[in-house]
Amino acid sequence: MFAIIETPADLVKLRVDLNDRAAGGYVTFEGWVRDHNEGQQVLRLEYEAYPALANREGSRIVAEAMAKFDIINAACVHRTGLLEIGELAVWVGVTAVHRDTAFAACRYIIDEIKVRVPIWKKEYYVSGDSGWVDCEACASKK
Amino acid sequence: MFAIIETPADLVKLRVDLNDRAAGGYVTFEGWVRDHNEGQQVLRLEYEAYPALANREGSRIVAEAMAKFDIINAACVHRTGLLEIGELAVWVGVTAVHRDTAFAACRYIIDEIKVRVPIWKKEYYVSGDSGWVDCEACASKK
Amino acid sequence: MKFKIEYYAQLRDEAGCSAETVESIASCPAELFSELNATHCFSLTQNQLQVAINDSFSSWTSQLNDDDLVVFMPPMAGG
Amino acid sequence: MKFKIEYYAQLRDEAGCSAETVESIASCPAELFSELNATHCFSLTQNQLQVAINDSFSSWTSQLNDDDLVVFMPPMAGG
Repeated sequence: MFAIIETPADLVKLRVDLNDRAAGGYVTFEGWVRDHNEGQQVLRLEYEAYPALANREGSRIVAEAMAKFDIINAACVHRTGLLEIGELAVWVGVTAVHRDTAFAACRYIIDEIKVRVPIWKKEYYVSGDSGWVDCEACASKK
Repeated sequence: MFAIIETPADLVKLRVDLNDRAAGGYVTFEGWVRDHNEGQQVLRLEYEAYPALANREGSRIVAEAMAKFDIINAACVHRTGLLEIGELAVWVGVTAVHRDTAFAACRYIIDEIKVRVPIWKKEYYVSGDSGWVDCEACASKK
Repeated sequence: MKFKIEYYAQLRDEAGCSAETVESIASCPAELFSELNATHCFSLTQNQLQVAINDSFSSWTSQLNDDDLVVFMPPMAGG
Repeated sequence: MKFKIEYYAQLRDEAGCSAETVESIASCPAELFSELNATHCFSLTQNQLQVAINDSFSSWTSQLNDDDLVVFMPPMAGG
């Protein structure tokens, strides 16, 4: 399951939906809006998605993880809109019989989501400036 | 923070306690009671701890993770007593500026907890039998 | 041919609109982008962008058809 | 000397109690375990166990002192 969501994620429901009698390990990753980026103090973020393709590519990534790793289930949601410091931007959850594959699949999903899903973020800085953020892969090449 | 707990973990509180304005990544691991182990159908589990040493060693492991990895905070709780299928036995949560170290530290903590903290589990099987489970490290040597 | 274009993120800011319909003789996304760039003066160049046709990732040299939805995408920055 | 012993998991089941106080001339945990094993016939051998003295992991040859709390631990199986 992958979804672009416009309101806060229901973490209790996301977790219950993944609960499975056969699962021994459950790994989650949450991306939170942090108060700084590349030396600038951040006030809030705005996420924007190209919804049709974002949902399609996000679903493809979750399906790839299910095929690649010996896991039971996986899910991912990504927020759009204005987010304050500390708010959840992205959530990934994976269940498996053993923890090894749950960790690996969770990591795979968040890594792929960040570089392949058409979502962009604009940072609003304490200085009053704002700007669209370069992609993670581009930033690491600098 | 490490704690042996005798009642269900308060996941909302555990998460809020780790929330930090500087954190961009939050990784959790949960160990759930699963309905099978080594070919046997499991009805429920009973966890028993040597509390004084378990709390001391668990706290040491969390402190090691804080020292070894560039993370913001880490916490772990482990249940004792009778647990039904699907219930949470162990929880680890780690916050960091970036996700790399959050994943690595979360993995480190659960790996160490399983082999170093004096906690034991008894499995009650559908067959009517029950038995104390060999340690994970011992089982993998078989 | 007629194409529907959607803009996101900095491209939307620079185009001044989130969508437009254009008449063009462009046969592929590369030609179409070049035309639109002449109008909007985007700060990103073609090699920094990806393109989708009808909600699927496409190559810059794919054949365009009448009524296609074409989206030029800045580097992804989710998460 | 007098030692307090605590038992957990299968050792508790086999000892039939979770704690006992014993008088012993054992000078180290290895000697003490050997004595207790003669009484309780544990199914685990010393090399399968770890030992703690006064809530700290210890070696089998550590010096025991009067009133020490000694705990023999089966292989850990948390998580």
